[in-house]
Amino acid sequence: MTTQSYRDTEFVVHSIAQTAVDNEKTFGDLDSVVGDGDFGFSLARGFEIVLADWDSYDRTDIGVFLQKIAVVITGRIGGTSGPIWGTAFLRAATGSKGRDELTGRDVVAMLRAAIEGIKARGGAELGDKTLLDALSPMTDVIEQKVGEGASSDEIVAAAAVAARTAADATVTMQARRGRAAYTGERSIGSPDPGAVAVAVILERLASEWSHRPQQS
Amino acid sequence: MTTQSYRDTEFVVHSIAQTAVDNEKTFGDLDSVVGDGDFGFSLARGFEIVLADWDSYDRTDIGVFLQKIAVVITGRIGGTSGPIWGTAFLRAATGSKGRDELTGRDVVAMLRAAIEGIKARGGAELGDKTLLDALSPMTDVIEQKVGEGASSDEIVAAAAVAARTAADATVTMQARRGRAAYTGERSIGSPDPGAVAVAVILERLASEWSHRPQQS
Amino acid sequence: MKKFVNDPQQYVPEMLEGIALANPDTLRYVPEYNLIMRSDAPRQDKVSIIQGSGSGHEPAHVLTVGRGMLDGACPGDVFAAPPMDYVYETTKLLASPKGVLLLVNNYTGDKMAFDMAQEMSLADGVTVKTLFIDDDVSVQDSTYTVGRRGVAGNFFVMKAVGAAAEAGADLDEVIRIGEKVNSVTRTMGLALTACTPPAKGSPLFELGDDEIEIGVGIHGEPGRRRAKIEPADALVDELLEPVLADLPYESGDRVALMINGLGGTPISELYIAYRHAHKVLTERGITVARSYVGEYCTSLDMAGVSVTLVKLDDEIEQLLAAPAEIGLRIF
Amino acid sequence: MKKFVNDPQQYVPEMLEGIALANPDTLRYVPEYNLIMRSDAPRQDKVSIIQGSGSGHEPAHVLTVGRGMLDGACPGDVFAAPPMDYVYETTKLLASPKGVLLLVNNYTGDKMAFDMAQEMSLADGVTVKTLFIDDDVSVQDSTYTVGRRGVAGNFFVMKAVGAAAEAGADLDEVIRIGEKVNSVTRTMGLALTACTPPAKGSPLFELGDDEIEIGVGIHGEPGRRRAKIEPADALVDELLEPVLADLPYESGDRVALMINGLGGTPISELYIAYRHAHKVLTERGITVARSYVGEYCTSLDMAGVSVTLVKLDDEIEQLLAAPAEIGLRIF
Ligand SMILES: Nc1ncnc2c1ncn2[C@@H]1O[C@H](COP(=O)(O)OP(=O)(O)O)[C@@H](O)[C@H]1O
Ligand SMILES: Nc1ncnc2c1ncn2[C@@H]1O[C@H](COP(=O)(O)OP(=O)(O)O)[C@@H](O)[C@H]1O
Ligand SMILES: [Mg+2]
Ligand SMILES: [Mg+2]
Ligand SMILES: [Mg+2]
Ligand SMILES: [Mg+2]
Repeated sequence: MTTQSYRDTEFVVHSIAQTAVDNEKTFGDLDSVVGDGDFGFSLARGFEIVLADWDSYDRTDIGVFLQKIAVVITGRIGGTSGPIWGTAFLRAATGSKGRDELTGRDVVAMLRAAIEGIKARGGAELGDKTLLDALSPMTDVIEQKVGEGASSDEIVAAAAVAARTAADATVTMQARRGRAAYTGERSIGSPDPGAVAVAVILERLASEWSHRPQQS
Repeated sequence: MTTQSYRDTEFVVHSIAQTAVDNEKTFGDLDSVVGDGDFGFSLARGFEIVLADWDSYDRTDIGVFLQKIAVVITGRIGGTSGPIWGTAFLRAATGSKGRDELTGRDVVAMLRAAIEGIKARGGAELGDKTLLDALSPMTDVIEQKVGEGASSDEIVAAAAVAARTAADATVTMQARRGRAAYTGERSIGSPDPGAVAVAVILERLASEWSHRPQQS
Repeated sequence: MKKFVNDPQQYVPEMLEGIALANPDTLRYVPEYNLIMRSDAPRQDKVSIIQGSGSGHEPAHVLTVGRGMLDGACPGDVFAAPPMDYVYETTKLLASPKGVLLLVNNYTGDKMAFDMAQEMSLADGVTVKTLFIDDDVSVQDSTYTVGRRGVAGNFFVMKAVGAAAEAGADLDEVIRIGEKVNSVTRTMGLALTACTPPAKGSPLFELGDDEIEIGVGIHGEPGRRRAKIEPADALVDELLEPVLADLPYESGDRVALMINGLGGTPISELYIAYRHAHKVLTERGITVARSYVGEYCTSLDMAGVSVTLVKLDDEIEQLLAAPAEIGLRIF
Repeated sequence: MKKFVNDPQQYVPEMLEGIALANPDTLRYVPEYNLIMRSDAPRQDKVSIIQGSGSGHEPAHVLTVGRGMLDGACPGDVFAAPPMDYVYETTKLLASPKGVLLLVNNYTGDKMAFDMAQEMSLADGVTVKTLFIDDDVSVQDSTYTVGRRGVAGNFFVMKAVGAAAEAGADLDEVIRIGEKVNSVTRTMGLALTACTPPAKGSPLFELGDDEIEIGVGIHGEPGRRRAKIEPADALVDELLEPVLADLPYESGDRVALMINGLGGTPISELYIAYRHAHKVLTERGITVARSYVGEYCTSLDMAGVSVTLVKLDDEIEQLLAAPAEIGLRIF
């Protein structure tokens, strides 16, 4: 499997994992404002395993690869994040089963599937101050850019801006899911760690996208 | 019993008790430098009882009065201070048994008896950094002044200076008794709380001596 | 951070290894799944009882594994629900013909991990059911959000279902008992200081020199409100009143009273708090039939306490009084 | 100061009242002498065992009163030896025809109060003897000064003499056992933070953010030296080495190992410390036959631990294993 789509998938997953590992402390500190401070630790411990076993995952097709990643995340990340992120990867995997190539539309569909998976798993809606509040506006922008026929560089850059804007917008929201929800109105005033993580990941992708491994 | 000696004895005991109660925090803080911080609390709780029951003590003679005080102190003050101060009062009581009048020499003898009692009870010698290192030099000065035929005002004033000087001198000593002894060389550099208490009591006596109740 | 810690990432595994070393005859340790289990589990003749939850709440739950209580505990990292795999593998390891009961404190992460593990175990043919514990009255508007949290009251559920299972009750009966105990158990806690998770290395939140957090969660989640420190009796009232009003507990009731230390509070203070709680209950005509004073469900080194009441009937009282032998040993 | 405290002067009485309220069937409280005693004491057929010492070390000693351990404990105020009257009156109240044993941790104040009380009780015709406990190896040059302190190792002496007395041993036999256990018991502790006595209202000493006090006393007395914080394993080594070297404990020995929390250290950290201590002993060919991990002799809210070793023989091992029922209850 050596298509560009496959390379890009690998690049995205690897970037997510590396971002989680690199930002352990930042993400943990965000989670200690109105949460319990373990978000960074949980993500890092799980994605560490993803990186450590990187070469071992079955790469029959994109779907199989993503499913292997999903199994590691679901099974090895603790806290809320394991099931949430694992479900997201699993749904994206299902949407790319048997595929070697992905179009922009496919990517949008995979993101939508991931979002629905997260909603089903955790019962959260948009506006509940979770990572959904970054993922969903970001997907809207990607969909729009894909429709406009934008290049992948343009799409990733726009997605990063959208994710950051959306993550910032969680500051004024009151948490209704997750541990922050217990604090009621006191959850207002700080961003949701999960949403910020999405923004940080996208910003990294945007800054490295042009240097990613390309088919020669 | 209405002699001036008796009045003076009452005045001294009452001043000691009041000083202990008033300086609870100061004495406690001194004891927390290399001790365990309870010296002020222990003295205050015991001498509080002395003050509360002040009118109830048998005043048949000076010795009986001091013995009643000794029983309260020994029985009701905890830590090292109960046995030490109680023994001191008990020995002073024995030295004034059946007496209504006390000469300067009697007072010196009572102080020497108290000092010997403390040594016997706690096994400390001069130089071990305990209240003995204030009591003993102070008694030397009192004995000298008595020998010179000084007035009681002069004697008390000189005793206060001697006690303070001696208490200050404990700073450079290394504790070999009491809880401070466990710290070895680290006990050097701060004064002994017991010795400071003796100085504070004497300074109060000196400042109030001329206002004490006198036979009209 | 000043702690007895080597590598913060090894905090939980090293603790578990210590627990296993200290209890060689009664406990078995399976490092792959953070699992502490009774060395004689699974037993064919009894329901297996498993508790998960995050670490940092010791003695809950790894030190309540033993005869008459849990068969196994597979905690996650500090304050993090266990990864789903841990629960799934633990369930398979402890599967008994009489079934498996998963005890879950009601938190999003725990709920999801245990739900997924239950689903997968069922698919494997294991009989497994789940029971949620949610005794924390400090969470208001709980229907609107994620429901109440499970806190120190989980001790009583563990104890009761453990005793019932030990006596041979079947899975449905064990669940009936667990739900019943949970339904009459209420808790509320407060923090005098924040806790310091080893991976974070600094306090989880900031409290002023005279500030306390009323209704704090056992993961250091903020509570109902901040307040000024008050005398012990007033602090106990702040906790006892919402607890009493919630069920409510009323004159004529017999109760178990627990004063739970959150980790950094000395035993002496726990008894000062107990004294007042006992007096208030007695004045209200409520009989304290069983007393629990100590650390049951902590939040690392947090200074603070929680107050738990359990309304007793003969059945619950007997189950609480049944013998148990757990890793937390005093003599 | 943030504590569960009403009036600091009532700290100890209120704690004792709480303990009595929590143990209505087994303990009796005599407020005049800070006395917590077994409700069935004195028993005519057994030696009565009394421990005093200051408060702030709970569960020592008020919570180790019960069948198989102490008959009574009459603590002083926080960190202060009890006034002589308390000991004297307690001795009279608990006088048994088989005699009374006074257990005294070796501190000047305690020694004097117990000596005087013993003298007075003897004059009253009570058969009473005294046994000193001095297990703290952190005190060097101990012959030059006041001797070693009694610290967490006192638990083992209490347990052994309690078991012997319960089994009907006479006073001399009980003392023989107590002296023997004391002679093979060694302890050393360290503090990560200072404790805050309620009457003082602020920490007893100052430790920097990365400083620890090695050899600290259970009353917060400074120890051998200050050092920088190190990983848990290194900290345990700092304590274990002097303990091991002192008796010494050698390859082939069977020991009891206690990791005692000083009050503010979470249970998780105690097991991390235990793990390493157990490993070091095993590597040296020393068998850990009995394990004790938890709070046995605290220093209010101090964060820190002490390590205690007891060299076992069959007699000691049996006495430590004998049943006991004390106020400190876990389930
Ligand atoms: N029910 C939910 N659905 C979707 N996302 C959630 C939900 N609850 C929490 N989250 C996300 O998870 C993040 C916290 O993750 P983590 O710290 O692992 O969880 P916890 O400590 O609560 O178990 C939050 O910032 C939020 O974005
Ligand atoms: N063996 C002793 N003999 C005489 N005085 C002593 C002795 N030990 C201690 N002291 C005095 O007692 C003071 C401390 O008293 P206190 O705090 O009540 O004792 P502790 O806390 O050690 O029981 C010391 O400052 C010292 O002056
Ligand atoms: Mg979290
Ligand atoms: Mg002192
Ligand atoms: Mg968490
Ligand atoms: Mg003292």
